[in-house]
Amino acid sequence: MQFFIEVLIGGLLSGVMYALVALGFVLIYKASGVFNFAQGAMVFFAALTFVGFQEVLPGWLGLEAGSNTVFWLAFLLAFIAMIVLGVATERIVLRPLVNQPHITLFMATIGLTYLVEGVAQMVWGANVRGLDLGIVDEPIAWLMDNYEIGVSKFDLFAAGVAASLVALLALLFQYTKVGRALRAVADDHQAALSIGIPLQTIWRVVWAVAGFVALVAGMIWGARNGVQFALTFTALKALPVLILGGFTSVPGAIIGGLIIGASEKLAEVYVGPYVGGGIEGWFPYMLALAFLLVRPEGLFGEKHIDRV
Amino acid sequence: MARKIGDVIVDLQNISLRFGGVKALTDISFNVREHEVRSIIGPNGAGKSSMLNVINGVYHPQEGQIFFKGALRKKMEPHEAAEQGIARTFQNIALFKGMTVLDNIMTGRNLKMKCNFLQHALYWGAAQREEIAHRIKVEEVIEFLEIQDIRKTPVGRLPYGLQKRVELARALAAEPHILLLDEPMAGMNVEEKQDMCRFILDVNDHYGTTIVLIEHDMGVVMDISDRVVVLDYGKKIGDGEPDEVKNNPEVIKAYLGTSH
Amino acid sequence: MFYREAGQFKASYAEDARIFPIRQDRIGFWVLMLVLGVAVPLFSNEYWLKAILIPVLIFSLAALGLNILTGYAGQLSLGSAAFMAVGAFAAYNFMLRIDGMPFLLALVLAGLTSAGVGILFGLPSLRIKGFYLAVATLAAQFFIVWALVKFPWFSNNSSSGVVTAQAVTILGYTFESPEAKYVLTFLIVAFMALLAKNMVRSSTGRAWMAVRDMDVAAQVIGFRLMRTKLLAFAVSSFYCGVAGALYAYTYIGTVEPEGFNLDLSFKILFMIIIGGVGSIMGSFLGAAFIVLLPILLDNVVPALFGDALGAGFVSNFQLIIFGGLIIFFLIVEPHGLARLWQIAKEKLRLWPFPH
Amino acid sequence: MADAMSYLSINNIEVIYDHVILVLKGVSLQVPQGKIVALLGANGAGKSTTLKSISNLLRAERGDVTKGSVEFKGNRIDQLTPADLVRRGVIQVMEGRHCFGHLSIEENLLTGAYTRSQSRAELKESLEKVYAYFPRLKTRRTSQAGYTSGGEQQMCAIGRALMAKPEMILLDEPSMGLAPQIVEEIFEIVKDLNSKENVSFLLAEQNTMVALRYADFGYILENGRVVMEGEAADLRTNEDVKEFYLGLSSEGRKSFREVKHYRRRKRWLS
Amino acid sequence: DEQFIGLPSYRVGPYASGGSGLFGGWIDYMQLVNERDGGVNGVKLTWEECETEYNNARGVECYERLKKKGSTGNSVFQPVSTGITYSVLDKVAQDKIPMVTIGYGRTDAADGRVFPWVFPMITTYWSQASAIVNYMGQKEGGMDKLKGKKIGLLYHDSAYGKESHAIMDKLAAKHGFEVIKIAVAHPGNEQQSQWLQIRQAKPDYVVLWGWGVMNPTAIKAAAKTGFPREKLIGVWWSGAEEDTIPAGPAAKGFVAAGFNVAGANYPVVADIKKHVYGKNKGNMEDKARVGSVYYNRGVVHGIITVEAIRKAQEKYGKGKALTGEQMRWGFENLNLDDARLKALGATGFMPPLKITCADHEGPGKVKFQQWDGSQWKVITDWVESDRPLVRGMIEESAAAYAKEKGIKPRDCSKES
Ligand SMILES: Nc1ncnc2c1ncn2[C@@H]1O[C@H](COP(=O)(O)OP(=O)(O)OP(=O)(O)O)[C@@H](O)[C@H]1O
Ligand SMILES: Nc1ncnc2c1ncn2[C@@H]1O[C@H](COP(=O)(O)OP(=O)(O)OP(=O)(O)O)[C@@H](O)[C@H]1O
Ligand SMILES: [Mg+2]
Ligand SMILES: [Mg+2]
Repeated sequence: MQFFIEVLIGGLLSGVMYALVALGFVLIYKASGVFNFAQGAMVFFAALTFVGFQEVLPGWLGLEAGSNTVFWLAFLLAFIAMIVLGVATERIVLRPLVNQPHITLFMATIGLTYLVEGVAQMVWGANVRGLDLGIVDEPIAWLMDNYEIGVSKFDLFAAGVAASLVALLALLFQYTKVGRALRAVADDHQAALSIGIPLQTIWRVVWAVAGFVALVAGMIWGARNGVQFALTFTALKALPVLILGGFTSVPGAIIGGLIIGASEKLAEVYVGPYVGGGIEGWFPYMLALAFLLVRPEGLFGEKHIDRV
Repeated sequence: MARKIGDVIVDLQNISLRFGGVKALTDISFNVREHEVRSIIGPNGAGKSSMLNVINGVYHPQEGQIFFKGALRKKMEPHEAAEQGIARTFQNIALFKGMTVLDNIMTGRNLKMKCNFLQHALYWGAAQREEIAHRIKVEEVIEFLEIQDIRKTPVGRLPYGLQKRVELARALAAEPHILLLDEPMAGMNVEEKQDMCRFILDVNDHYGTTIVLIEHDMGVVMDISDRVVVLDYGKKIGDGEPDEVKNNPEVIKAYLGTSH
Repeated sequence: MFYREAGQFKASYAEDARIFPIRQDRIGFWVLMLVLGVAVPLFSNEYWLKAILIPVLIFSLAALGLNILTGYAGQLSLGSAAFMAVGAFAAYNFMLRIDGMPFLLALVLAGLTSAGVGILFGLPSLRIKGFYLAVATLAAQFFIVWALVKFPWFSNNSSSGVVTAQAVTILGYTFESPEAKYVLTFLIVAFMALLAKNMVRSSTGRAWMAVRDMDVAAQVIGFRLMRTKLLAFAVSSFYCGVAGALYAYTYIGTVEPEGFNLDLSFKILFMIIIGGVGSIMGSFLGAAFIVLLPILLDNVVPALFGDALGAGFVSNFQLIIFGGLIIFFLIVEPHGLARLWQIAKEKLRLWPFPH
Repeated sequence: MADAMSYLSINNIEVIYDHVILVLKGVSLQVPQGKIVALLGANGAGKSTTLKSISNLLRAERGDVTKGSVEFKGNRIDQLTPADLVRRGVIQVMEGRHCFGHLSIEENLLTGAYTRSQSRAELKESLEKVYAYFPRLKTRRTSQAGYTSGGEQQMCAIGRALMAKPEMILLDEPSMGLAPQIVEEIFEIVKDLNSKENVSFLLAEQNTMVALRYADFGYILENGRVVMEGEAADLRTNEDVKEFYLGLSSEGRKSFREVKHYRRRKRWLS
Repeated sequence: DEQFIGLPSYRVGPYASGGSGLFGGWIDYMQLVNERDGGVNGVKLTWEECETEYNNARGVECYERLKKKGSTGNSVFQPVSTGITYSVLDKVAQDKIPMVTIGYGRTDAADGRVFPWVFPMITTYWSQASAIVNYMGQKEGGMDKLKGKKIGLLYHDSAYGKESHAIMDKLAAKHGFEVIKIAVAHPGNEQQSQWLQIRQAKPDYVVLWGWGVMNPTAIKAAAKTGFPREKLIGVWWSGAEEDTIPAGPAAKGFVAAGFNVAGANYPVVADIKKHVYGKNKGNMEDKARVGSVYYNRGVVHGIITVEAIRKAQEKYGKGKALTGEQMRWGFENLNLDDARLKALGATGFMPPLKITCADHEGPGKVKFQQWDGSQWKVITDWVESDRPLVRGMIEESAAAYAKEKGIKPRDCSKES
């Protein structure tokens, strides 16, 4: 039982990590109807830029490596880089593709993926780097001692960050004028244009926010597994979360994450051994698929409107 | 030109249809006789389109019964309705945007085509003969509706009015028994409406096709319908011959405004 | 000036329904076929045959398969590589386990196996739409590759999971030289492309497109959603399966499940997008583009920069250009190269008048 | 007309879709301040295209204005974004409704006010005003627009544009799919806005009868060219217009049942 | 004359970091030979890179493209990817180009009688597994002490990872320990459940048979579940700086096998710094990585390539460019004994190596290194593998292949 609980908690916490990445997808999808495949690459780009600045700043400015100043300055610069990326994406990719079918935009973001990956590695090199956020990834001693349940401090921290981001973004979408405009844009680009919603500004803002989310996700995942190309794969973990929760729902991302995380771990531990293990690659997708059969728009997604 | 109006072919009894809290149709009874032109009018949101959707199985009403050719019809799917000879056009044009006019109209004949995909793949013998036989039928429809010159145009590029006409062509290509038309003349000018009326009446005359028509142009409705039913907020407030309806005070109040 | 259809009258609907209604196109097409089928194997060198032409043909076939599903039937799929894997491994096992199995029959059986699996994974499409379906097809991608790795039976217990394709023998002739393999691939691909073209220009194709463009209306007209969608999945997977088998037998020679990864699925998707969604010719143009572009960049970029910049820089620069060009093409013509070709022809027809 | 103070003027524009399809072949027209101008013409004449080239929504459909210019209050506006135009007071109500399906009716209306920075109270007031024009919308305010009837969507689209408090509205087929009563109401609203708030209108309309009744001035477009223009009153009495656009022949209105099997209409041009 | 060497490389994609180190070291060594010695007996080395992105199809294209380059064609093909190895396995024999796969590739190709053109040199995966078990035996104070022990095998769930199964099962049977196989799905950036399973099973050692991001993730997760890093033994694709640095402090104590060691203070590396980087001709963008595990592995690739050229020139004429066929002879008669290694400045850097007609593998030895928090420290001498057992498996597998393909194995007593 205690082992079961441990697996469950571990799963829920990894689910939150997935949600963090899924959030970036949701943001952009909700605001423009674009399924942004480049989100994974953006996570990589953001994290790499952050550690890259962390490395070079001390040399440039004569600051002490690893100091708080360097940390925050690097964070700020990485955020600015993400804003630049967002603005450039809007200008170069999205603006000329207004009102195109969703699949075209989707493909464009795959092109963007290559571009971003290339730029990131061209600027910062292909080296694998560590990233230390100063929070140790080890079990909380008290829980371990008394109940023999390992819950990592780091995971709790990540969960806290994800939860606050989700809360913030959910509020933004539901209750502000900009949030409403974003949803309008997702429904119909041309109509949104016609009533004067400045698509371009909106997209820039959204991509910048998604860039910020990517930065946070990148730092947390990077602190966990190192900052390296494989960060782009986090996207693959986020996709089932996304469809299970619903493409358009911010809370859906986190709930989907929890469900996927927990069931994936339970399945790997309790079912995996019977089929030779390694089922985490496809299990979340199958689970999400089974789920969709019951609710084709995901848990909280918007229903597809089909009227004649 | 003696059209013989026949027996009741579609009979809706006490139909109610709800969407969540919205009552689209409340306890409506209504019938259509063979070979007649039956119109449905009413203010926006009255439930006219919903009514058509009930007839051809897109919506399934919560209450009430539907008799088709005298037999009680259980829950029927749209494609089954099509197999029974019900064709329709849509209020918000539902053409297949990626296809040419010709292909769109050809889809109307799909139920009459018998070859399977393997024969199609080889496109030899039967498949080719079938394709050409149906093409001839489709060309008749094209000629009838006078859209020869846009045959090969992708429908997405056509102006609204022509799209409506192509949609009618697609429905006609199925050689339907009953034709449901949802605002076929919206967005047309008088001359085009006249053309459209001519097509509808011709179909009705020559092929005896039963027509159920939703239209907001009272001139058209009153001129070409045999019987008119009036809906308001999902309820039936009038039913009868055009003149009768036109002078029904409740109808005037709810819909017509002034008597025309 | 010479590209005019003036003076060509179509006397029957059969003529009008031809694949190339304009005579110049027809002539051009047959010339192209002759060049590709005869001149190329005669005059091309080994590198071109083995490293470029054969893969272009095979990927064209896979792209064709995906195009049927996505371009014509409107069901976005990210799992085409997995269906190629099914085809490759099915062909291998049919050849291995049934004595005297003729190659062409194995190819068909491989396609059918793949079609069966395709139908299975196509079932959810009856309820799930758009990107939801796209992501769900990833389940097929990951599951199939996992299963092929996990159960050693598929790879005949090879410790490395890699299987080596058996020799290709048809009627006693063994296809060994690159020229022979190329011709075989070419004939199969050309034949299947013809079949595909026939399907999409007849009622089957119209059913797919109708479902793609507006499924409610398609139903109202009398199409059965389930049958139409599943047929699209089956035919599409059949094509991908055959492409996978050819990949193993006439191209790489040895295959492992992991070779059919998500990247490959994306690559195939690229091909149809760049080439033209819903276009048979687009599948070919797209495949050629995607196969040739990196090779071209490989040759051009270092030549531009020499050794001045690090090798890592060059590789990354190629990646950037690749991504950039994809975006560029989408912007210039969202309907792909096939459309660009069409516009060029339309202009040519009007030339020298602008409109 | 040409010498009237040009408020909105379109000078000899040519529009090409998809690089090859030439649709407008040199269209010029003027809308004087505070007037209602009707743009009439058969299907495919290019009315919608004209409106879209003013509001710059054309580019989103891969169309391009290749010649000519569009001026508003003396400034060229062909290079502005649609959002800029809305801020300057020019808004288009697109043909075919285009409501935001997943937003509720009320949210749809609120997005219309995006370009205006208004206080909550002002916003509420504008909203109420729209509801006053279209009571039907009020009863459906919480439904998702995608699930409302065609007419309701049309009202929603017009109401949404009103929320932007424009000074010039490009209305594309406002009457399409509306019940006759509502059509009259909408034109009354147009008249109202025009006279009370001095909003100018350029409206593309098929319902010639009503349009000419309310408009000050009219243009008739055919095959991408203006073939006739004049005071609305004059057009109403023009014999050709009467016959082809109003369905009135010398003997008065003909029943739709009777007009059959004869007569192809003569074209002014082409 | 010039000797052409085609280099299929990967500098983009998920494995780019390892790739840039490996190809950097390799190219630097060849540059060293050109700069310091003026080539091999006056024959300058030339090379061309071809980006494979670690993708089979692109690898095949590279193979075909490089094959005819240079005056004598490509003289050796080293794909640095097992997938590409398999894809060109048949082609190299037809084209008469030797294929060298150092520490990857097709294991049973070590039987040179069946695979004359393929050289899986220094050590194969099977030798490595056996050496790792021997290392554990050493640690425990004798192989007999392994009896009743539990060894976890955390493997990348792919053909590569599963290559460990057969040999581990055999060794387990032989020494009486239990193997607990735990799969990690690609890419392996999440291992919560695996490590919970490990914690529950409480193995004495865990072998990390990983690749890419799976490695740091495993090390981190080990720390998180409190598994001692000293008992976590990585294979040589899990034991580079790229695997430990991202794991941060958690990696301290982690042990990994390697057929080459890390470190910049070997004469050969010092020479590179002097002659290549001194003249600003180095390939590495980040010079700090000179001497890292992957870099040094590249140097080993370079040494083996160059020494084979040297050997072949002895037979076919000094100062002449060699064909692939001649190179094959060079590889097959390669003998890097202690003296030669010393002359090369690579004593202890790689194991002494002798290739024969029948044995295309060579020593099958590895050293173990431990991460001290900032760098790798060698903690053992060359650890032997269980040669008879491994060789037996190789011959069995190769024979089966020969039978399937109808190959008649060479008779090595007749080769010279
Ligand atoms: N996106 C497009 N691509 C290509 N051609 C187009 C496009 N949009 C419109 N057209 C063409 O431009 C011409 C004019 O169309 P437009 O929509 O402006 O006509 P309209 O006068 O508004 O007609 P309606 O009364 O039917 O709305 C038509 O012939 C149409 O085929
Ligand atoms: N699928 C649906 N889901 C929710 N509500 C619906 C649905 N279909 C119709 N309604 C509602 O039912 C009512 C009737 O709609 P319907 O489309 O039948 O009206 P209509 O009479 O055709 O109006 P119009 O003339 O404006 O087209 C409307 O209020 C509409 O919002
Ligand atoms: Mg309706
Ligand atoms: Mg229009």
